[in-house]
Amino acid sequence: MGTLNDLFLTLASAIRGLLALWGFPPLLAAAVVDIADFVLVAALVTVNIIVIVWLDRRVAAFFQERLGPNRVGPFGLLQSVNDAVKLLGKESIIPVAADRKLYKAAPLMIFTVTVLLYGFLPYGKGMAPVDPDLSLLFFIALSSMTTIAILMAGWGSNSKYSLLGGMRTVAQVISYEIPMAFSMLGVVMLSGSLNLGAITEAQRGVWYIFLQPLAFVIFLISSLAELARSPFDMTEAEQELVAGYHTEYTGMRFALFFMAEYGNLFGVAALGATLFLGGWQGPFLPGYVWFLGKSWLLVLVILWLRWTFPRARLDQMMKFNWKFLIPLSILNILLTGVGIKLYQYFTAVGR
Amino acid sequence: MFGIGLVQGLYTTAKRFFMKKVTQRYPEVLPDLAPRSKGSFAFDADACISCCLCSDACPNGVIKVDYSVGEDKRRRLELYRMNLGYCLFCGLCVEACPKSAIVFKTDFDLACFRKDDNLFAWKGPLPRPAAAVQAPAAADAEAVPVAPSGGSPTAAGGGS
Amino acid sequence: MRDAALIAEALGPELGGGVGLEADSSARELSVAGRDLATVLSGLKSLGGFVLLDIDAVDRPEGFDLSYRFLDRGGEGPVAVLTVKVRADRGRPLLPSVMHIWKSADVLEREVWDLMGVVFEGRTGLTRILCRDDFVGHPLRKDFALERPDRFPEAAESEGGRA
Amino acid sequence: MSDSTTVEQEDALETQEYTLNLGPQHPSTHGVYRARLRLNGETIVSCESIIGYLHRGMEKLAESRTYAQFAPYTSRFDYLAGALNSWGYALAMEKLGGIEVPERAEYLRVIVGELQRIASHLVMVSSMVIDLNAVTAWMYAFTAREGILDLLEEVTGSRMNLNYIVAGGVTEDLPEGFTARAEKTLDELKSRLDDFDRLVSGNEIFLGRTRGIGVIGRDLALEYGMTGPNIRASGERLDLRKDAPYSVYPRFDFEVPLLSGGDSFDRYYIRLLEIHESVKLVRQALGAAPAGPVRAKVPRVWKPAPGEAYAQCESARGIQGYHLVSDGSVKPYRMHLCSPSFVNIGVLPVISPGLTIQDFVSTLASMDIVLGEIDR
Repeated sequence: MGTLNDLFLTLASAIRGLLALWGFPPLLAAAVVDIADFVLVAALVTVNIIVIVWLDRRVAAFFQERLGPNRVGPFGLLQSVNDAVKLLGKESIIPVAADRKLYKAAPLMIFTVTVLLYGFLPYGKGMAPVDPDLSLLFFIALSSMTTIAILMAGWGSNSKYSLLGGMRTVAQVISYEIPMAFSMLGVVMLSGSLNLGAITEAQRGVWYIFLQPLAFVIFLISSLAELARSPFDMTEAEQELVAGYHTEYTGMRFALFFMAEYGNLFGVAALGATLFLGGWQGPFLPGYVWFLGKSWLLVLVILWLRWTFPRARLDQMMKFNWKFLIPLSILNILLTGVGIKLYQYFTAVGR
Repeated sequence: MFGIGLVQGLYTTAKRFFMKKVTQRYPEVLPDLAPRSKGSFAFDADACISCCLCSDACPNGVIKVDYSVGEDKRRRLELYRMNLGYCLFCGLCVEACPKSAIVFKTDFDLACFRKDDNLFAWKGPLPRPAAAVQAPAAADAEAVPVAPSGGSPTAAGGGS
Repeated sequence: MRDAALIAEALGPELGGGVGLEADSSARELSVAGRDLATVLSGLKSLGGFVLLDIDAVDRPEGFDLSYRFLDRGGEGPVAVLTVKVRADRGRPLLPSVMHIWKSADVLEREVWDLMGVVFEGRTGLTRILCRDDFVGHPLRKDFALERPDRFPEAAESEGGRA
Repeated sequence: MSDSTTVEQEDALETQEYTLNLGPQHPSTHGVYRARLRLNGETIVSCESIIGYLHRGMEKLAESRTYAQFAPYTSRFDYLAGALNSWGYALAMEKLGGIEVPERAEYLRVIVGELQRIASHLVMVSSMVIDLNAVTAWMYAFTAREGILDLLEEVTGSRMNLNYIVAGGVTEDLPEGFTARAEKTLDELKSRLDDFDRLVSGNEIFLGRTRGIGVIGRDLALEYGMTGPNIRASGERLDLRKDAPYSVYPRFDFEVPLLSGGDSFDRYYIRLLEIHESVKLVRQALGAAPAGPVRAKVPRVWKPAPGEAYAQCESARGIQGYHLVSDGSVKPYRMHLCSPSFVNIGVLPVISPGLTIQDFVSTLASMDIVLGEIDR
């Protein structure tokens, strides 16, 4: 098990050793390993999106007493590949009145952000491709970049529906970032670190979902809003805004938005698994398997919520955020602080 | 209130998740249609007396009946054509037919690639042989889809 | 359901003299002259218990027969329709609008104007409602030419494919 | 900073109204309805409803068809409740020609008509929830409707445009063993509807989207001539099946549900209640239908005496009236349909100012319009 667990780390060090043997300078060797990391991450992103899109459709179908895609490939697994190829072949239309630069840049930007997010995740012990001390902060900062991309798309399309979708996104995502960050603060206070790997390490004994159930619920709700997933998918609200910010997009540009949406879904689920479900910690199986499994479990929960609830109303959702969720998340921080102090006091007394 | 409805909803969807699915795997499993289903038409050329009641009854002018009158003053069917693209499947022609020469059948796969393929036609023996010689085609009671010039052989008339 | 004759009687004093109002109890119809239409309909409104459901027009050689269909919910017994009939002149079909009395008359009058060409006076927004804005003519009139090649040139072309 | 300055600043915030064309191609306008909205942000300032995109000239078409030939077209008016439309037309024809309908046919009409009403209401509730993006609930209702359509197909051969109820009765008798299958389907319908109800009706998000939204008061509804479930949700008990009984409805024991909120939720919920009443009606009619012929003899070339007839019936969307004018020939001189959706939609521009786009969508969905019937 040990070898399997450290498979990727062993590989990386093997590459480094091999390059050193061939006389590469260490900096260059590190660059080669980084590139290999990037390729792996990009592959993971793509595969993941394909799997999650399939999972979404399949799970949705099962909730709705249907079978879902089951024709292309085993269990319909290749359906998403099929769709991606189809979208590649579609005509790419740019509206005449669109702001061409913004219009073209937006899908690239949103997808880049998604790929970057994956770079900070700790897939196993010491397996975060990019591992700054403040990786959690980086993650949050990056994920809010999607707002800008969506606003770019909404504005650049020069369509009223797109613009409304973009504006809704800004209002929604910026508001919900606050409870999301606050809910993470509880975890950070417990673990004493902003590094995702260290936070996972700190959950060796007990997962934070048991210490921070309130924070987990807040995190789940606000991450739905952050991802613009139902019941908070006002940004693309098909029944109101046709397709929201990507109304005017076709072909591969649309596919990039679509893939970014599902990529972010996994990204946030993986963050949740890291923060609350102990990340790669788990017996018997290699760490990355645990990590992926827990993330997909959270993805499933998000899908379950999505396929059960209707869409909320924008103002009610804002009200819910500002008047309920944010106070609750602050309360959670307070409780966590008090809890930590009490714990410290009692352990001190016990000693 | 207070999220009870939300939890109930989650319970409901979770319950249905594990229940039997209603999807029919169509091409492998054909639907079990009621015998009365108005899928398409079956035409019995032998029974047809070319009375044109069906084409008169049709609200949309779908049916075209061509006949010739023989020496014995009897009508002989030459061509029976339905343009199913305009058909309402209302059943007025079936109702009007005194000989039950045109009836519904449950074959429903009428989809076709070209508008012209939407014809359902029976053509009499052409060119007309001598009265003594009965052309074998006339014995073919089941209406065969006759593709117009260059039409695909899988035209939509029957369940071919 | 109230008797049509009784309704006409009840309307009488409110309307004052000079109103041409005939009642047919068996058909539950009131016939009025065009100039008195608004008076009668506002009388019905003040009687209460009526709902204006429909206005339909029939193009007859002697003029356009308009029927205002009211649901009569007053009185004893089942709900029934009360029809107020009025005739508009064939050459110059002009009737007073009742939109200010019965709100539902808005769309109904527009429909009658659009399809039958009866003009309702004293209201705004009498525009086409079912036909497109640049449509010429009033299709439900009997003299409306169905076969006009210039109306749907594209349809005439594809006619060849039709059986 | 005092309060007054804040207010002044808000006033100074310059916003620009803009026009948004919601439709005719839009996911939630239920066909080709178009609303031209003047918006301030997401709030509607004024609304103009534009219809006619599905105008097929049916009333003109009727003048070039015989009476019987036009019957199949009637189910294309309100294509979700085709049988009920044909029923109204058949009533008008029977009134015009004085045709007696056999008793069994009346029962069969009630069975098929109420099944059709169930199917139509199921479409309404499901399209309402899918406009609010509750996709799974939509599927449950549509799956339930599938069973009803199968029953209809078994009786009539068609699923939507039935042409079953014709002047003088119905086209065919019930098939063998229909009662048992219908009971089974109705049981399944109940289990699905219960799940649907549990999934949607108590959902806080759904309630937030529909409660108190698009309120149509009783007086407003009457003034605009609204009928059907829409007005019954506004607190006015108006149902021709009770108030002006036709066919054999007086013989059955059923309620007319009544809600008084007049908001989107009540307009949605009353349909669910009515489905249960219709199920009761179908069960009773199945049990009580006497034996006998199902169709009176109507001559093939039917020439009614000159005159006119106006017949009304309670469709799934309200009171619909057919006006038939005969000049003694085989073709109607004039055919007019008073369609409930056409009248109901008239109130929408009045209630929409002040709603947001999201509210507008849920309100429009709760009005349950069918464009085939509005545009004719």
